[in-house]
Amino acid sequence: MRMKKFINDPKHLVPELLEGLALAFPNKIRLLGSNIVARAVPKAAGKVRLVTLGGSGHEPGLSGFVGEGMLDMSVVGEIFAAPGAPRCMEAIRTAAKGDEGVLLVVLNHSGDVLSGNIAMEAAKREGINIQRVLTQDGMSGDPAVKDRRGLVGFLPVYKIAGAAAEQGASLDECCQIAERMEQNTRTLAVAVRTATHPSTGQAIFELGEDEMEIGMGQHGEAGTGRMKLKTADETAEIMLNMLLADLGVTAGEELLVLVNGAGATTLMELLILFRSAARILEAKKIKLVRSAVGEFITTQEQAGFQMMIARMDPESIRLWDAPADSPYFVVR
Amino acid sequence: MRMKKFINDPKHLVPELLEGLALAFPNKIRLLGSNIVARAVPKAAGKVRLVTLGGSGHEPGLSGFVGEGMLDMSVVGEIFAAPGAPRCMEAIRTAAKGDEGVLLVVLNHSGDVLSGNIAMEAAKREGINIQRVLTQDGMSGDPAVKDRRGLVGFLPVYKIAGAAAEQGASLDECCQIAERMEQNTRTLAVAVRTATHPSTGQAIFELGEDEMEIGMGQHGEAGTGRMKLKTADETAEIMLNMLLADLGVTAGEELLVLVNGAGATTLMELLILFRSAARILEAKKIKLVRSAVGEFITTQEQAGFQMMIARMDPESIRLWDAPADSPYFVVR
Amino acid sequence: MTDAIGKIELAKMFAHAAEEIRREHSYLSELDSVAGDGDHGTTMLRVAERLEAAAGANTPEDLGHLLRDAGWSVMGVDGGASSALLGTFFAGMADAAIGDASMDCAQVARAFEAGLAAVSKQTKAQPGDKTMMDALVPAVGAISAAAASGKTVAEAFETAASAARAGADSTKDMVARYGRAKFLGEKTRGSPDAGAASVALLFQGFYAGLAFERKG
Amino acid sequence: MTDAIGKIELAKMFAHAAEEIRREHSYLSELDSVAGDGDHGTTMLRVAERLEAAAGANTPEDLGHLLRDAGWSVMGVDGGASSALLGTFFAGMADAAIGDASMDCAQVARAFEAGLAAVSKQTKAQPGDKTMMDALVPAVGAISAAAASGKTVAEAFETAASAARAGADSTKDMVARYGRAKFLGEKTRGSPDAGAASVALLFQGFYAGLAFERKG
Ligand SMILES: Nc1ncnc2c1ncn2[C@@H]1O[C@H](COP(=O)(O)OP(=O)(O)O)[C@@H](O)[C@H]1O
Ligand SMILES: Nc1ncnc2c1ncn2[C@@H]1O[C@H](COP(=O)(O)OP(=O)(O)O)[C@@H](O)[C@H]1O
Ligand SMILES: [Mg+2]
Ligand SMILES: [Mg+2]
Ligand SMILES: [Mg+2]
Ligand SMILES: [Mg+2]
Repeated sequence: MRMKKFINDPKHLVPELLEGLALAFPNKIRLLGSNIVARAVPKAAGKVRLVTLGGSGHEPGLSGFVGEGMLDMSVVGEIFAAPGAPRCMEAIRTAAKGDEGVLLVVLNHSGDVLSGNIAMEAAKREGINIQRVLTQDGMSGDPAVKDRRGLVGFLPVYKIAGAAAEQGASLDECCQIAERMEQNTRTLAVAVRTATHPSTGQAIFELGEDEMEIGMGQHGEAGTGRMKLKTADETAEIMLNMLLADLGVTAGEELLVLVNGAGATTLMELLILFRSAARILEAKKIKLVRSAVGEFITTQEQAGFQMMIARMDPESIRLWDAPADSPYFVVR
Repeated sequence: MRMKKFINDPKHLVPELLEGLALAFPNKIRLLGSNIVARAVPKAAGKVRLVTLGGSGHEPGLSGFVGEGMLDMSVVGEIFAAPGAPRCMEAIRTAAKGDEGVLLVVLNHSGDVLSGNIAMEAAKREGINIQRVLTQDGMSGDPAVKDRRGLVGFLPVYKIAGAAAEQGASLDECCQIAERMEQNTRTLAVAVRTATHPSTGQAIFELGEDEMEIGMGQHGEAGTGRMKLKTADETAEIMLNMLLADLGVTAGEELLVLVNGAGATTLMELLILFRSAARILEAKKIKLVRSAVGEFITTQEQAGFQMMIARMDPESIRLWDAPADSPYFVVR
Repeated sequence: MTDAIGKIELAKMFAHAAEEIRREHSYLSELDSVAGDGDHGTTMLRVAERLEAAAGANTPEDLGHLLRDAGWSVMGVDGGASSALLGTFFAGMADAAIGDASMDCAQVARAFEAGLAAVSKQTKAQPGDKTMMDALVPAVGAISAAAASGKTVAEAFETAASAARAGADSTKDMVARYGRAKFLGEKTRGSPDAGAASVALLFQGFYAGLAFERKG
Repeated sequence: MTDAIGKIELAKMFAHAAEEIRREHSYLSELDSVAGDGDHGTTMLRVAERLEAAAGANTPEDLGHLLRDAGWSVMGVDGGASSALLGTFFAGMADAAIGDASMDCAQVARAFEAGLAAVSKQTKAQPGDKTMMDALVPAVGAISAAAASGKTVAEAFETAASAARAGADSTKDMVARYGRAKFLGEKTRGSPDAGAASVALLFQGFYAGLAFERKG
């Protein structure tokens, strides 16, 4: 499979895509030097700042969620590579200018965690009031693995902590809200076809023509559930049952369900999958209270999707419904 | 290339995806019998209704844009097939219940036009106050062809006429605003890789491994510009120059630029292409006043994109910026 | 025996027409994939099904109502151009037959002319543009001519069937100017138009339905 | 001649280490693609470049400052786990060398121990977990042992280089528990860890830089 991508010099992918983002959404975001995306109009003084960091090639994640009611800043790494600690430090310093507290949201991938921790320690040494929440919603499918990956579960954390910060919650409160959301979120990823790495032109992983794999990571890291292709209903059932069991959801509880497209899987399919999930929940008498279906974090043109569930309560529902105005997540 | 899609029985694609849409956005839309998508909460009495129609397989187009400030109803056809006139008639009758005028927005494809016209004539015989706007923004690349296809240019028409209707404009006014927008819009589509038809599992068209084709239709209908793959900058320049020439745009004029992904082309690429377009406009001293980058109408997992330009004025900018709350287009 | 068709004859005509379509549907899709989107056979299968059902049990005895229902039912197929136009054709015949339980050859001619007029209101395509009009216009013309010269209904449909076939065949060397194919220009030369081929099959079925009836 | 290293020696050590990485970068990426994401060679090329630049012209004469800048510069590579940890390693050495224009063997040992301690604060990985720690821990241990028994700096790096190499080789039969590879479990057995291989190359370069210096 030859790479058929509309790009220029692969070395300039990240600055070019960020420049495109800033030109397309001038009233929502702006670029700081060195690939940091910030809100066009900073939040009012005294409110907690949300900062995140992560590699590129997953658009609209993560920088597409910088904006009112969500993130204040996103530190952007190279394609599939964590940004280094010095730039994370720079973003934290800028975000913390007015002495507001900073909540650093880090997706659980080694590189991101290391850069985030190093930057956070340096920030603390400079007297910056900072706390961190690590999102680790991603089940690999292997119950023996305790350390989970950060998949699309960052989205409810950004949204809910972002809304709380916008409404004036303290750093401790924002951190608790984010932690609580994180602990109540589970995601499973499935892939059916690989993508090409836009820098190298190489396939990211291999998968047989009649196979799919459940439990993959955001970059095609292997899962444990390689199996023959299944229908939408069958796939949704397998995945939802694993998610519900792992989170320990019982009848009567309230859930947010999110279906995230990996890149090439169509919205038609995502909607059909979401329908399967909603019907299974109905049969189990679990309440579907909120939902989201679309592409929030992709892996180039990989085919597959992530199914995410999150246990909700009146507070998190209220924050989920609060207004937001980022490039790729708007709530009216 | 084997079909790797998460579907169930291909015969039930449309009702299942619509059920998914309705379950995912219960406070925005609801389903009427026979695959008609309507606003969850109908518009206030006395305001003009916007109705559209078209085939499926292009999600989020067209039904993803039913909602406050945009469409009132969408009549949904089979995969890539226009809905029949009787269902269009049913939607028009329902939309026109309270004697409000109906603006029918039809994309220029033979089947859609025929169903729309037949339904409109029948509606008029029943005394319904109805007008039609035909969107035909799509250049095929061949200047000899005068009859253009309806591509993503429906979006500004929905948005701007929808906002006008919401603000209480009369049917004549809505129709004029829509017509004016339509006449000032041009789109070119380019494809680099085909998709599989979800009902048949067959490739929709063929294209060489190092080729791309400019001027294609929404379903892979051939264009006239088959050429070797180019970089993002080169592709954007060729397409933008054709669009500007055809619309007769001169320095100092104000444009909306929209880049629409066909399905598998990544948002990373769309943003890089948008950047190229923005820079070319800057060099030509044409003002980029509004923009949109994302997937608005797809053709399954086809790789490629549509570039759209629209000449704007203060009135159309104001209406473009007005609030909207459809499943896949929200303006705060 | 008066030379006229009633509901029973119409049912046989529709049934035979449906049979022709079912036999040739893959070929019709193949023709459509040369320049169109390859779905014409599938659409025509649905059209055939609805046409057959429209003259079945529990449908109006009044041929005008029957044809109007048949037309709207065919229009109700989510199929694009062909089902919309063919539905319009049958619905357009209705007014000429309202109140009648049977039609003689002159009435049949009037009805088919009205159907063609309704179609012509929906499309600017003319014979020569490589569409179904290349088969439909000569077929209806043949019925009118037959009625004017006192031929029987069966004879009228015999000439109509061969006129439709000749018209469909003639599209092979034409360049498309309407429908999806219009954007392809010269590339469309060399194979007949899918919609015209369908119309030829329909008229062949109409004739077969009557011929079978007369002989049977 | 005192047995110590100054900026000139450090520059040679870094240059030779960079050379080793440049020679083996495709192999490093290959190792990373077995269980990781295949980018380790590319990341290490950038790390090498920055390491080399950190001891070049217009960099601090004070080894502490030089090492701190080197570490933060390496951390600035958008490379994920390895650049963050190796940057931490060099930055961690800094405090032990602040104010010094040269370091004797004991000081070198203290600096490398401090570097390792800084790394250990960032990762829970231990020797045996199939990570760069399998090379780094024995290498630093070898330097400490050499310093304690009064060896020269060059001798210390000679033993460190072979300890790192042995450690890296030993990862071949281990199962990964950290980094991207951790989700693969048993599948990771059979090929050495990429980060450990890099550390072995770095120490081999450090030694080569000193050996060349002494002989030259
Ligand atoms: N504007 C038109 N006027 C007359 N016939 C048309 C027109 N557009 C399409 N057709 C006919 O319809 C046929 C295609 O039918 P079909 O494939 O079922 O619909 P679609 O093109 O919408 O997929 C063409 O071969 C042509 O005969
Ligand atoms: N948590 C960790 N502790 C120690 N070493 C690690 C850890 N995570 C990864 N590594 C090392 O980093 C190497 C991979 O580096 P690299 O490919 O550059 O980064 P990434 O895995 O982020 O793509 C692994 O081979 C391993 O030696
Ligand atoms: Mg990496
Ligand atoms: Mg069609
Ligand atoms: Mg067709
Ligand atoms: Mg790696």
